[in-house]
Amino acid sequence: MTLLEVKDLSVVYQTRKGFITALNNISFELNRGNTLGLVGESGCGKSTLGMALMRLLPGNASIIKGNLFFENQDLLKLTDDEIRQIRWKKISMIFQAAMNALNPVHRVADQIMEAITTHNSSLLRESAIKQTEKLFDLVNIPKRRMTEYPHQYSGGMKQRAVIAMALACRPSLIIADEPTTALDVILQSQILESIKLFQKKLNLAILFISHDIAVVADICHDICVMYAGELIEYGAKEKVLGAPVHPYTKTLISSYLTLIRDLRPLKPVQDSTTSHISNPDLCCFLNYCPNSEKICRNQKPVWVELAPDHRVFCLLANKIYNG
Amino acid sequence: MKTTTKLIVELDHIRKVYRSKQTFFRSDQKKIIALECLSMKIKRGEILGLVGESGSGKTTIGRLIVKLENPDTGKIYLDDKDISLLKRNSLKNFRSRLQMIFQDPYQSLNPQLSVFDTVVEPLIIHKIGDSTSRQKQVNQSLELVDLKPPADFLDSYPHQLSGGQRQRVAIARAIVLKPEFIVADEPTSMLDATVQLQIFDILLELKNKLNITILFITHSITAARYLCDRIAVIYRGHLMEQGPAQDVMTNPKHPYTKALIDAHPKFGYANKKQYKTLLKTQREPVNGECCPFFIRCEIAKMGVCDIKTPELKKKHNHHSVACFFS
Amino acid sequence: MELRKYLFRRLIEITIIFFVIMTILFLLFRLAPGDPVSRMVDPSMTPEDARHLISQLGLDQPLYQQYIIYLRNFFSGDFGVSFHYGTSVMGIIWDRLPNTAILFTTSIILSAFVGIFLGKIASWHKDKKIDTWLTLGALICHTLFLPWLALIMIWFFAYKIGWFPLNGILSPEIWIQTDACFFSKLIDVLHHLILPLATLFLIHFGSYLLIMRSSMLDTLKEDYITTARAKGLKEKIIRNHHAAPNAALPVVTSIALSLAFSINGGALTETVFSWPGIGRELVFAVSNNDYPLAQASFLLIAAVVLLSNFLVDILYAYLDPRIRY
Amino acid sequence: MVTNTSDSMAGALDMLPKKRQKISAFNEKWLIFKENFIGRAGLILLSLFALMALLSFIPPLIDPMYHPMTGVDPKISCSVGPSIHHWLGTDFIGRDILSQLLAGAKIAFMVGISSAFISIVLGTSIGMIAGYFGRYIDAILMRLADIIMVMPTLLVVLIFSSLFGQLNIWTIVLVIALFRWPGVSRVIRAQTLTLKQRPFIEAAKLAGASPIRIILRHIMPNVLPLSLLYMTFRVSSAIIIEAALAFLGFGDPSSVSWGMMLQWVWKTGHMFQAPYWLLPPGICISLITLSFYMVGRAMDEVLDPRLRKEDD
Repeated sequence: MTLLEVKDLSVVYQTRKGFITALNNISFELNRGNTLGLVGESGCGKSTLGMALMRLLPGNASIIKGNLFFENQDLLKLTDDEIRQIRWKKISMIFQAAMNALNPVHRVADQIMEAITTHNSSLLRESAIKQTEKLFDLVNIPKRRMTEYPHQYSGGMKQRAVIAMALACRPSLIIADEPTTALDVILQSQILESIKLFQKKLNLAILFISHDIAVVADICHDICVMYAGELIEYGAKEKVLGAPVHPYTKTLISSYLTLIRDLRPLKPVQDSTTSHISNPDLCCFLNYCPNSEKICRNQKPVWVELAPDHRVFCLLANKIYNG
Repeated sequence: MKTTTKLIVELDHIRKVYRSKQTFFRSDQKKIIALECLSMKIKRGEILGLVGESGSGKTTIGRLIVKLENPDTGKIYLDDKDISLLKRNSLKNFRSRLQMIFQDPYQSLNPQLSVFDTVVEPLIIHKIGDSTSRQKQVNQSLELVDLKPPADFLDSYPHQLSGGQRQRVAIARAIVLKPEFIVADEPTSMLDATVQLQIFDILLELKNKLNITILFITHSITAARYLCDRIAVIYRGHLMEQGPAQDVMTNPKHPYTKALIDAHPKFGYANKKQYKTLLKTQREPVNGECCPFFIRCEIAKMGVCDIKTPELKKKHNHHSVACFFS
Repeated sequence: MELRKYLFRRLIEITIIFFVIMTILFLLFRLAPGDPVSRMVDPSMTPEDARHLISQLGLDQPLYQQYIIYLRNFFSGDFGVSFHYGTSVMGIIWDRLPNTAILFTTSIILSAFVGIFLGKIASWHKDKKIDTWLTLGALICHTLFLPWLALIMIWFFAYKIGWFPLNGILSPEIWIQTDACFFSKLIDVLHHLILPLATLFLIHFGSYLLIMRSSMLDTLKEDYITTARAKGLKEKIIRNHHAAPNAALPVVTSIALSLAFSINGGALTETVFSWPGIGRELVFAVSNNDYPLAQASFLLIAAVVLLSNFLVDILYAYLDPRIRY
Repeated sequence: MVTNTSDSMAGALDMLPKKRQKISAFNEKWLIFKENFIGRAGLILLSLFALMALLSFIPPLIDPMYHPMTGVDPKISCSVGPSIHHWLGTDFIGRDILSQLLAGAKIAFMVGISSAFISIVLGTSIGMIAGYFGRYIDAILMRLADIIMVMPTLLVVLIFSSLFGQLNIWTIVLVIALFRWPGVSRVIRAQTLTLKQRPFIEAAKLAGASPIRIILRHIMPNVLPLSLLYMTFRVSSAIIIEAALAFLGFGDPSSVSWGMMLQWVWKTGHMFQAPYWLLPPGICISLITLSFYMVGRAMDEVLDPRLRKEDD
């Protein structure tokens, strides 16, 4: 059952130097209880997408096109009051920098309770406290630390508190924006384990945003690969990671170092952050693509469906797929 | 490249304690032990990977070696010479032999200086060559780090460059004096995965072409595996395991190393936990001497691990471990 | 416990600073060119009295002994006798202190509250009309030349419209009446208070507004504000409950740091409005070469600044849990 | 030390061909500044005041009776309102108010800029030294700053003038400067401390650079914009303090300043009768502080993203 459907979403930022396209025609779906991984390098627009879903884009960004269907209503058509009802109650977020996501002058438990009481104003204070206690139990933080302030928590504990807060209203969708990036490997694997656990227990849908393809591979069912504001490959994890087609996806996977595979991976392509956009109509990866052919320079790329659960945004997709 | 066995740097029972700064608001001092009686040897011409979590003291080792900080006790030798005795001229000479590459390329370049000014500065300070030969040396080092053609980059300012390019400029600055030893402190942790490999390749090239010894500090065990000849695993200021890279990766002895390897996401290979280490979190901390990993270790035994700190013992083939049960 | 330790340390620091200032002042008065005796001894005294005072202050003895006498006098609350009034300096100061305290503290507290409140509003409506007007108004108020503003206030509200008395702290005709009740006296003082208070208020609130506005704008960029938004909180709660408490912290600090500068304004206001406070007394003493009075008022003002800094430290600790725990 | 400075000179020479890029970076900043309404208004006001200061040399040339200090209109010996001969009227002994006003602009600029400059140079270097060297040097310098900071500058100058007699204008400038640096040095010190932790300073250290070189070549260029910003605020406060001092009757009697004009209005009891005399000096003082302040605020907005978030 489709919980979230993003259709042709485009977002631009207005800057001093003119308009910058942050997201270009993004479309994907997310089913209830599923995890969708959104992977891409820094600056590819993946965080913008997360904020756009919450309608929390900064003032200089605007959604110029597209629809966001959540539980069959278009989020973009809701009034500010209506979207406020949906935030956190239906869609909540785990932020990248947990240390900054908590307000330093309020107690941690109060901040979690605030989320509960805001969306359930009839709730008594005692039962809100009870619920908060349960959340602390769930994420394994001792109850005696409920009255403490964020600065008294360690990094991993803050991250767990943020997760507890995200679960506070039993949302159906959680957007996790690089939730483990700042953490050490061992801590990261613990947090990922617990996210997986909650997801099964609560039947959550998660949109997992990360730059680390291995983390995404670990936790997600489906994967979106983004590059320079565009979606370039989308499909089930086994397909996208097992048989990547888009040259960029291939590069991304090959540049990932594993513990088991050969020591020498493919020679990676050029430094990609210099300038992406030569011609907005052409393929965004054109300048760095090792496979590019003449057709790529003359024609817009198209979506090629290789399988029901595997789509690639590349003119040469079939050719590459068939060897 | 394990042809020479000559040592270049040796750390001898280094201890370093940080005192929390007496900030404006807090008067009590907290002691944070960064390194505890740590000894280590680095051989000429190798890349030694120092793997550890944040706060393990791995960066401190790098900073001590290049003399950005001084140890509380213990000695550091460069070619058998105690570096704590260096003063003025000999210190300046020392500076030209050891260099460092920092973690964050967005912070390690002066935003007010162009690429040329950044890279040429060490030459000016050490009064090497005249302006034409300096120009040439700068070009050479830029080419070495794959910023080609150098002329395109000389006049740029850091904010005009991408993260990967900045890190290359930082490497160019480090090698312009032709040092023998470079400390690379997590040089790629702020960079994208695709760029990361290019930086690694440059480091490998430095080792192979210029015969530079590199201490590669990282939190990523896979990066260490990719790049290093030897790996040393550090935990809370103690060396836990040390040995040839291949050995340590395929046949880890210490439970902590096993945990690190297990925690690493197994890309596309299901969720196999090779060593099935379940870290304990609820063990009571012990006052006084004990194994530093005692609180989190699954296989620790009361009466052994909580009364003594294990020594780093050689097992076989240059592979040594600090654990009673390995 | 942390907090108590910290405040104790601050107290010690403040005491040391005060001693240094005392010493500097002592040296200035004894070592400045000219005869130190003439600065300490009232020229209108009889020679015997003068000789007595000289030996009492130790002016005929070496410097360090003078310093010891100076310190001893200070701790016994003896600042000598004012040349102009001919009475004990201590008495004069005790008499003036409440007046200054009323004027200065009310103006600072009032302008801090209004400034912080309006700064919050302005930042919330950034780049809208209300923000532009508030910012512009604050800028102008902040840069108005205080004595001039005071003169204009007197000229307009006291002279042209006649709503308020020209200057002073009380109207003699009320105080002469023996049967005047306390309430009417109070009203009279308040009536006199309004103009100087308004002057100081206008000058201070502008700067507090500007600081609060920019601090608030910084705070609104923080991640926890985004979290609050994502939590679906009402905008008003985000502003008042999440942003403002954090944004007010730097404002508190900067109020403390600018306190000494604010004292300048206080002295000017007192002088123009003939408000019998310490600041006016200091200006008056300096014009009349009344050295004992000048010295004592300056010391007192320094002490007041230091003490209020200490109070602000306590307030800050109360507002910021990162210091409390 | 000497060799080091000559080295940085050589560095500066090496830099010459690249000047253009720096200038274009400056141009960019200038464009942002120009877009800022407050900054533009401030600059326009400032140039008007500068024009006033320049024009102040003219009135005495026309007729000695227009000399701001000594000139007295022989036909008038009391304060009268604006007329053809005296566009803004005269003061209580028949001196021309307009020429006094023009002369006041000159004094305001002189006092403001020179005292702000001295206190900025002091504050920046003390801040950098305290921040870079830390330890006891830092402790001593910052305690010194604390002590100076709790002394109200105006009252300090008052005490000085009571002890040393009438102060001349340059002494006033100097005393104001000496008592207004701690605020600057606190800011610069904080900035230096954050810079010091940045790896590019450590990289320079590893390259063998001496502390002097690090301060001059790596720290100073990065804190200079901030000092410049604080200079505009210090100009404002110096002008205000000098005016207040003159208003209380402790100004330099050999020159006319706006504060002194206000004092004359006030002390001679003309404030209720002669608004033409009361208004202009007050407006001028307020406006000139306002315009410096506006320029400062606009600069703040231009510089801020760089100072806080670095380059991007």
